[in-house]
Amino acid sequence: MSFVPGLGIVKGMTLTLRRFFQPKVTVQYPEQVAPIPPRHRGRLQLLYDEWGALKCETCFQCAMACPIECIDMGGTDTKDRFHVHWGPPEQYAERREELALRRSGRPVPDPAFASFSPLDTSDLDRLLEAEEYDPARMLPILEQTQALYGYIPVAAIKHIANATGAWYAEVYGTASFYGQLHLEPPTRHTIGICRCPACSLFGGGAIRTALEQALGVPLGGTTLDGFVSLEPDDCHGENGGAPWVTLDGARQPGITAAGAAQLARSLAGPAPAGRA
Amino acid sequence: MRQRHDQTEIRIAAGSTVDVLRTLHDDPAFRFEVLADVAGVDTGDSMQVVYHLWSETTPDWLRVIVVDLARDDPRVPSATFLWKGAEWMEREAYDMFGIVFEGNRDLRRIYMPPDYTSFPLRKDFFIADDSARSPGQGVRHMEQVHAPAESSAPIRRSRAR
Amino acid sequence: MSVVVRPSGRLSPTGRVMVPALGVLVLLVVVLLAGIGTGIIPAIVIWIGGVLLANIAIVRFVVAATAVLLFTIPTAFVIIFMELKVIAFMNLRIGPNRVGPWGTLASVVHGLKVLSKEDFTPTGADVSVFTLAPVVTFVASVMAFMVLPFGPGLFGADLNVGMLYFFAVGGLGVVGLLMAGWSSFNKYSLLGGLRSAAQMVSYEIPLTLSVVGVIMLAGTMSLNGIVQAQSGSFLDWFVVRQPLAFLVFFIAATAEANRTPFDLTEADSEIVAGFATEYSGMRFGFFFFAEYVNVFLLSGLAVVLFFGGWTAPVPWPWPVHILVAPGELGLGLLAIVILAPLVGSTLLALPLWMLRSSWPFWRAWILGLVLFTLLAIGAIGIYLLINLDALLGIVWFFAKSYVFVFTFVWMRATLPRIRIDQLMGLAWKWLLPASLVNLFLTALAILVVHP
Amino acid sequence: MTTQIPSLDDPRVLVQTPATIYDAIPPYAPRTEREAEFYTLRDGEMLVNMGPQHPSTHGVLRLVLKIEGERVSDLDPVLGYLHRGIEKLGENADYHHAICYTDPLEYISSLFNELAPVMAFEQLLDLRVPRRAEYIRVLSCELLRIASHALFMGWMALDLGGLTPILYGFIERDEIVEMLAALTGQRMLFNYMRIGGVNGDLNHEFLSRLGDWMSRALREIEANTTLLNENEIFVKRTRGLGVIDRRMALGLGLTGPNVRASGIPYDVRRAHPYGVYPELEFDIPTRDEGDSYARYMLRVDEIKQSIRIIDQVLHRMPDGPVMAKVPRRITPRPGRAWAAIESPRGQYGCYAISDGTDQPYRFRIHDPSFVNLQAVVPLMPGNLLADTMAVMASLDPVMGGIDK
Repeated sequence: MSFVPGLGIVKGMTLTLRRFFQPKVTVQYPEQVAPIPPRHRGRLQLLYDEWGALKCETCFQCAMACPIECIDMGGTDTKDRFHVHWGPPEQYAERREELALRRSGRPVPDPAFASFSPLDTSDLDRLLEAEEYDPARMLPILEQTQALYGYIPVAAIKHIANATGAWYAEVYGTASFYGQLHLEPPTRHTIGICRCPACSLFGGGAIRTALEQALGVPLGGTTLDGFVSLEPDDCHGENGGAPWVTLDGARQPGITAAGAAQLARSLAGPAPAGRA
Repeated sequence: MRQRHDQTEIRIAAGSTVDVLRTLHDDPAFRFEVLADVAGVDTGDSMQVVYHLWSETTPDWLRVIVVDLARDDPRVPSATFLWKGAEWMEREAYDMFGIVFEGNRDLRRIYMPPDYTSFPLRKDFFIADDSARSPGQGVRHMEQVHAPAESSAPIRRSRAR
Repeated sequence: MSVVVRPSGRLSPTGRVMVPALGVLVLLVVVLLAGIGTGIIPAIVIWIGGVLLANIAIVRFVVAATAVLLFTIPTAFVIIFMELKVIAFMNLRIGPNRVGPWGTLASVVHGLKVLSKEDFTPTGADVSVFTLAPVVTFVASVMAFMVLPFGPGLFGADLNVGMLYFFAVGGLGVVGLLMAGWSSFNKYSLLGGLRSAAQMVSYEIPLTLSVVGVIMLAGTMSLNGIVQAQSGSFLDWFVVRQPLAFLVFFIAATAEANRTPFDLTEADSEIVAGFATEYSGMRFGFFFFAEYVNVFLLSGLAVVLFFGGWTAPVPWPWPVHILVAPGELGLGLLAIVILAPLVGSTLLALPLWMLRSSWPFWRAWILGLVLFTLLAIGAIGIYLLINLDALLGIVWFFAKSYVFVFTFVWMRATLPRIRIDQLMGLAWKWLLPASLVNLFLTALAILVVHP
Repeated sequence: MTTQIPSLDDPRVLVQTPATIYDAIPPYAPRTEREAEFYTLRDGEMLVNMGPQHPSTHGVLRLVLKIEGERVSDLDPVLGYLHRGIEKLGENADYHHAICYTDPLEYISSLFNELAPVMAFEQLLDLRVPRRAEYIRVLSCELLRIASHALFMGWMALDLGGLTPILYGFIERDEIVEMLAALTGQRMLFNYMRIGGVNGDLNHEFLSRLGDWMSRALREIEANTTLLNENEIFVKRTRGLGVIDRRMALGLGLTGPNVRASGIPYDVRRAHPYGVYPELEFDIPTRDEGDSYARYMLRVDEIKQSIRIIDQVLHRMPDGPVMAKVPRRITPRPGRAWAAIESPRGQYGCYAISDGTDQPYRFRIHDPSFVNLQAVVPLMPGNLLADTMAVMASLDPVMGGIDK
């Protein structure tokens, strides 16, 4: 407080009077839109391509990256078979319930497992240990899991996710990306064919056409009776100068287009009426 | 007493709390005059009360843990005789864990409404959400399409819908 | 297929209004002509005129009261707008700028909003008192307006106890606030009402005492008389002779008008809105009208008492009087009115037409007419200002008053609020002694100078 | 706890017992000694509910004031209107996610809310943070401290009835917030601190805005303070009001500017240095009066010190990465960690216990406002109703932090 009474008030009044004539700082919102900083993490929105189709492929990458897990998404997988879902209730609420129960010393019910027949995971554990629980080796793990059970059960995916620390959706994404991995019990016979350029060069294309004609289904499909499915396979670059064709996982070396068609017809069940 | 990181930790029983805190506060060798925090902890089978203290004599934090309080009836002497400011923190611990601080004049709920009956930060208190209320149903997984569950509980839809 | 013809259906929307209106007009003209022809209407007019002339004092009072009552509304709107805009500018904001040019209609829209709101009475309130309170407050401030001289000869009533009347009626406002505080059934309202009672009753005393010096100097209590006593240059204003009284008066007036830093009765950060907490709709509007009218009232009073009212600060240094009296010209005036625009416009248009050869003459002439009109309005305005003292007086009075209103708003933008005990301490420990000292000094000076 | 007592929020209670309308006395038996004492009214006393909806309670604080005319004879703060259970949420989220929840705690200075848990988790992980990240943390936090104090000065004036300083405070805050938005992407809930560093490196826009602002910051803020610092009304209203002496400050556990205004130089940046504060030169301003005016002026002094720190940080900013290598899923070894920082309101602490899983076992937030607000209870009795606001404002509580 100054010695002159009232001087402080006068100083303040002078300041406000000076401000009265200064330029104003208000941003007139609807006319003047404040710039959005480039690092802004704002509203989420789905993108559409130029034909109006949704560009989202339900890859869950965004949901996995979201730190507060506010992204909740669902959809069908790429083969239009499974309803998949990712969001707080699935990957996070169930885990926190589990942990809370474990801490309070109660048995842990897992509602997600309840609708499944229990899976004997001892072999799977051994397998995972051999792979050192390394999420980077997900593909070998999954291929071996499929070899173990014939397909990749959901319970196994969950188990792998828990053991390796990978997100459930990551494991699921890997499993659903590769054509040779199955999420449902296998059909009776599977003919696999590799589509890589090397195999195609060695005559894979002709074999594929012959197989498709013989079975009447495109690649990736199953015949109507469900006996044979034609699946893409992966030769891992080991085709050794010949097209890579497998029957139920066993390689068929030296097969030709005609031989493949013959094989397919022999595997197929009795032909329905009206189909040659 | 054991050292981890840069914090010294003392574990004491509830009975010796008053003596220990008074010595730490008054003894000229210690002079822990700043009470940084009072926290309750539920370890699952017992309760703990954790004090963090600071003194001019040492740059370290001192952590005093009152251990092994019965989960059914946790009781600790209040620290308000030394630090009046501990009152609300103790009220908070009482509100959240049900730890009774004997000697606190005003030990009532601080955050929750007066008619609230449980203690939210205990480990047997679950956050109510979809999957907790209807096991197997709130979780809309791929397996539901694949193998529908038998339970007849009504499906609670996720809050996001 | 038969078509139903509806005559009005073929008319344009304007036509639908105009056709009946024309009918009514024709009827009116017929009635008027008949009335004038038979001598009935002139008789009525003469009779009414006679009655009015016979009671000229009453007529003058009614007209003045109506004018004052109507005058409060735009005053309040202007001050509300000033408050919004000035405080915004001092806060480095823009303030209202959406309704009307530069947001000038914002306060009007505020008024409409207040009108359209629900009129709410809380449960447990004393309904009759609750309803009357805003009316009492409003009426008190409007009544005080009656004695305020706006210009030479322009006032509601020139009471010889004008000053006493002003303070007596102005003090009634506190009754309304107290009523509001008591009847609202709300603790904040009660606190606000009690604060306002304490504050206003305390500040009435220094306010009145500070003015006594002025009354002694002027020798009259009539506000008109006080203004006339100050005529001359600004050196004759009482603020020069009574600076201490002015300071006391200004502080007390701020408190009396419930303005920051003395707005304890509606201190929003302490007691929500004080006496007005439970009020909504037009009742709230009345309170706020009253507040802003009070602001103008006290500014006007300050101007009247200390700043020479409607007198100019510097007298016109040389006596310019336009000696042309329009009334003496007779028919010549008519000729001038008809011919001047034609001649003037043409004269103004000629240089334009010459400069802009591409223009047709009529365009230049229309521009000339516009210019002439502007010039004529300016000339008539200057003529009126010089010849009619009342107009000049009004301009000066409002200019000075609004400087004070601005100061009130400026203080509101700057100062924090004072506390209730400091408020009372200021009134009783400082302002009251100061006004007494001023009174003593004035009396002494008068004794010494004019024994 | 077994008997059901009617809730205060139950509308039936309010309708059925008019006594609650008149007296604001709770409809249940007093639970503690203190409550019984508080709700026993002597002659001439009445209870006034100030809040939770009141123009100047800094959020949704409810103060039950026992007044005798204008004089406050006792008061009882009622909290919990903004309680969100952040601690419980944090205990059910993994380490990265728990940090996000702390952001809206004390929404005026969000970066500090993030920093304390991040530091506690880093202790649990024994993680080393790159030096550049440490410097950026100090830089952004000190900026936000200035913003918070600038806003405090406005709030203090607003609670005392001054309209303008709050807007000047907001202008300064807006400059800083825009700057931080350029740095972090958001204006209010920055979510910038990460376990092992910060979310992004300094960018050009931030630095140019910062330089622009630094060149006139001190001048602007000092100009704005002339509005209040010497204002007779302001000084009269705050000087000698709510005096906290040394002993009382320590007993109440006050921290931050409130304790420093009582003459105790307790500042976590010096008392238990964290980050790169040991390398920086700055003073801990203290005042001896301990009244509201001292608390106000102390914050003005702190702004100057913060500007000094920012200046040094900008000159010493090292090169290097801004994030340590941290796995996406963190599972620290079981252990306990306590980290405290100096937030604008005092010592902001986080106590985290890990049980080896990817979620903190205990996630305790110690908020300075929570402790500081307690001081109103002993300070207020005997003062006037209007002083409640002055004292409250000078303690600078933020309800978001108090109610967690």
